[in-house]
Amino acid sequence: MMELIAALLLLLFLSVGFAGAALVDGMLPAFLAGQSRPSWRRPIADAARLLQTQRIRTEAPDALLWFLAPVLYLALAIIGLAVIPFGPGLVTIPSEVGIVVWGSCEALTIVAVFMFGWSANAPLPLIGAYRYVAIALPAMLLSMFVLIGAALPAESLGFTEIVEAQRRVWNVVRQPAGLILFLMLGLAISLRGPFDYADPADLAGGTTADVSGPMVLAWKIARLTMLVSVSAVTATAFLGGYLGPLLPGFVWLLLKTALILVVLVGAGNFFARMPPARMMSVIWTMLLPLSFLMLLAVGVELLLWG
Amino acid sequence: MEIVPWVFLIGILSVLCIRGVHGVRHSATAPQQLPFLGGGTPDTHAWQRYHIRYYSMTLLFIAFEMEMMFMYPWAVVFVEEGGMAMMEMGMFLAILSIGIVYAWREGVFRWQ
Amino acid sequence: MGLTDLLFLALSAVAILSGWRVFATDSMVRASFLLLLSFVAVGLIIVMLAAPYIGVATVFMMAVEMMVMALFMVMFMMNPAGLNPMMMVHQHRFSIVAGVLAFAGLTAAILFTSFPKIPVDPSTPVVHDLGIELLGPSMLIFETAGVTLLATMIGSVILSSRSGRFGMADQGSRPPGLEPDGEPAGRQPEAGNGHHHHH
Amino acid sequence: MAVSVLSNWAGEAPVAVFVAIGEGMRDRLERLFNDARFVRAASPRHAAIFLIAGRMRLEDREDLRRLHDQMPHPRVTLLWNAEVGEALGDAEVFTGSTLEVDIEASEAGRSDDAVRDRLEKLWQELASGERSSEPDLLHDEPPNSWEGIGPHGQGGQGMMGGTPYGRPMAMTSDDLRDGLALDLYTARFGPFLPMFPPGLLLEMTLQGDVIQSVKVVRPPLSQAGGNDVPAALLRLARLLDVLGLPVLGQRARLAAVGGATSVPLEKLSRAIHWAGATLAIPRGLGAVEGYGDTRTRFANLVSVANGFSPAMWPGLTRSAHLSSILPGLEWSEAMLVLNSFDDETLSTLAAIVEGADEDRDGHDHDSGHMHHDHGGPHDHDRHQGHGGRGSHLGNDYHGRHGGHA
Repeated sequence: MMELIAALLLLLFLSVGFAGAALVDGMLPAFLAGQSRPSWRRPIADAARLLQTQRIRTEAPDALLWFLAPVLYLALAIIGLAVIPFGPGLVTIPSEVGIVVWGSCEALTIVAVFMFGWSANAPLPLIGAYRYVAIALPAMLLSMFVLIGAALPAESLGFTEIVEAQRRVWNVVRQPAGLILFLMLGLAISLRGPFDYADPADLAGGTTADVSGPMVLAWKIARLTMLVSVSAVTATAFLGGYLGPLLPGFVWLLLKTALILVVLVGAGNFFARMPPARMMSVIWTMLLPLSFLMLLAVGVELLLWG
Repeated sequence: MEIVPWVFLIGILSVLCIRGVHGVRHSATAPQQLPFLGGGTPDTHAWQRYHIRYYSMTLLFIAFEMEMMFMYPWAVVFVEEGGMAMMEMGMFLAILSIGIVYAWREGVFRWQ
Repeated sequence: MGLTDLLFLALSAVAILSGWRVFATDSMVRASFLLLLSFVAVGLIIVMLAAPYIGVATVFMMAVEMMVMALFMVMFMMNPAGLNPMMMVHQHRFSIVAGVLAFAGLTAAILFTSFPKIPVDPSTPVVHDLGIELLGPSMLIFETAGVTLLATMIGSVILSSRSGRFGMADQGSRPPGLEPDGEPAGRQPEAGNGHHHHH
Repeated sequence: MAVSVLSNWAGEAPVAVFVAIGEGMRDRLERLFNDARFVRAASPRHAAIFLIAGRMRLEDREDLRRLHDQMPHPRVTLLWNAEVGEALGDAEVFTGSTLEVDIEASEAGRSDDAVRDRLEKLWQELASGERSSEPDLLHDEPPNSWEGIGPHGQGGQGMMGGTPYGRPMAMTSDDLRDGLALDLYTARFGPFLPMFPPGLLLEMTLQGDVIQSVKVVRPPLSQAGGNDVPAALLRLARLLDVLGLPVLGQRARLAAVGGATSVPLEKLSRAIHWAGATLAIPRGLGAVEGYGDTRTRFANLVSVANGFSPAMWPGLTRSAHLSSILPGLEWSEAMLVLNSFDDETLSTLAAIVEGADEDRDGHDHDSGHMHHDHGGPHDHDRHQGHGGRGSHLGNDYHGRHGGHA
């Protein structure tokens, strides 16, 4: 019964979150750029335009994988969200290994993005796909360390226990740098800003350069849904998830997710993208050791005062 | 479980709707299928023995990842085991750090 | 037949069918991802066997490993996308014999192993027990695995990267011939590497 | 019913325009897109309107036709002061003032507004179905016929031979950096790639994303951009776009116009500093003697945008050329380098080199491409690689060679 309620809440969370993400993504960058304020109808109108546009194929593409890539991406975003609790015991897929499930979603996201770029049989998407893998693989290691750091005080890999362990103090206090590292991962798997190595401007849209119409729309929807998912996971692992006074847990989670989402969309616009080789080197030699230190710090803190 | 046929029905209907909207569209012609190069043309198919410049990084990554899989169960019993687990973690992170330092010295994190 | 049985059968079918398609497709990328699909199905079966950590970890590991495998397959195989159809299977007679033997061996292993008859209590803290095991009785194995993986890292770096601290790995080397003491085959590393780009 | 509701909504969508920029029109076009009603599409696949602005060379016409056909339906073309003859069929034409310098600024503004109105009207008509989508300009034929050819009917032979699905497969050569013998990808990039200077057509050979060789086929079209603050801001904006900072790029564009909404320049350069833009440009990248590297050129651009007088560069050395600067760079680095030069310098760097054109005669781009002699410094390497190969790879290679002769 609880699972059924949770499934309904998941649908609600997805629709509210997605609508919010579409609005924020459509309006915040334009606002930051100082353009005249666009209307809220724009994303819908754009979707209607894309739906009515012809779907183009390239010479000898891998049509099956091309079609499956956005579907897989979207499915992973939803599965990732389904292991998040909306309240005590309110979780669609109760899993005692929630952070490992989320980790698999991250790993399969890399596969989905690669599939999307590969299938076009065109140079710009291909380059985008390959360089994305180079960055997303080590970025995923960061998130594994950070989430393990969040699992230490909870003595469990499940998200519900991780939230409950934050009743005394939120994980963002325990590992502030961990939150920043996880936000970087969030940018990487929702293909944004400084970590958008798949669809960047220097490749004329990268993996999307040779897709049109409904395929572009599907890819945008999947990206935005993943943005919602990764924001919700961040809010759960670092900001105490559904915990909060007065309001119901679901609303608290939604509010915290919205906060993270705005931070992610904003941050995606204010940091320059390094060449992939340099970014790969930075992740391995600077950010990964930082995540080691973070984990050690959490461990020491738990041993001394835990 | 009666939900399943309904889900199928809705799925088929929505697919038909989308197809209906696109019924008027023609499939891509040969000039439409040319990959986008800004107007230019390619000599060959883009699918090729693609030179990934980070291939040695991926090998390091696989070993790294396997090592990390031990850390999940370890995280669960960390508080319970205390100092013992701490030493364990120290050894683990030391091994991983040696791996990173070595690979960095050998230039694995550059584009080959 | 309950839902669990149906799910098990469906997942097994996916695992076997996609495993077979790996050898019947022309594209290296498709082959890798079909193998991934097969592993995902196996991982989910393991989850159904009340080993959630091992099952999900299988999916996790295989996702990145098959991704890397796809990269290498495309990098080193001729005709990686299968634009021209090809036979993915070689040495037919040998493979058939090997396949039959492996099947017989594994079937025998299944039939002659005594599996536990009591179903695992769903509330057993399996991940916790696994952690205790790793820090207790299996400590030595665990530590050895750690060092072995370090050796793997170093070995893979040595074998794969050409440029290192001490210059080119193949500097002054001579490729082997096709027959003993024959002419060197393949690419000749030229002396000096005139215009190598350092980056 | 559902379709008409969709059409109504689609009419409200921002107008997605793919532009081909001709002579002297670049800065003006970039200003056109300051308006939020328009989106400059990165690829024709995302656009509904093809805007061809300014004079084009005779040779560019074929590329324009190809770009036109790459757009999905529904699509429409607008020629703005473009002279392309009958190349684009009976496309819509808009004639306004040709060069901004000729006329008063206010008049240019009015003309821009007229273009915007025209674009919007075209999109309304297209979305509502009043205007029918333009048909293809090129023949519906694959580059090589393939259907029913070969043992599998896909046009290919053996492992690598033939033209499967109309195009040959890439062939092997040694890599510039680590010498691995993997496949080469040769294509003509440009002349209207959004991150390239307009008109620049490069024949590049890639291995992975590293450029192996570059030949300038057509130089960039000359632009009116001077060395004043607005021009520097627009150049800065293009570089910021490539760096993944479109928001800051947009701010720079607004500042170039100097409207009421533009931010103070100090604020902009502070944002650029905090974005780590300098860190994202590797030191020594694209260094040209006397012109510094990309990072110093970027820093100089930021200071010019702030009102400092531009640094005086000494004349270019004769040897400096894109065909020697770009090889060995990764794609993203090469894009930074290309966008870091001012128009005058770039056209010198991208001059057509005499004598490099020999091999173009009799070279059929649509059939097999194998030994493409680029006259670059790396040919020696490559041929040695071929000569030494005696394995099955080599056999296959020759087999395919034969199939084409």
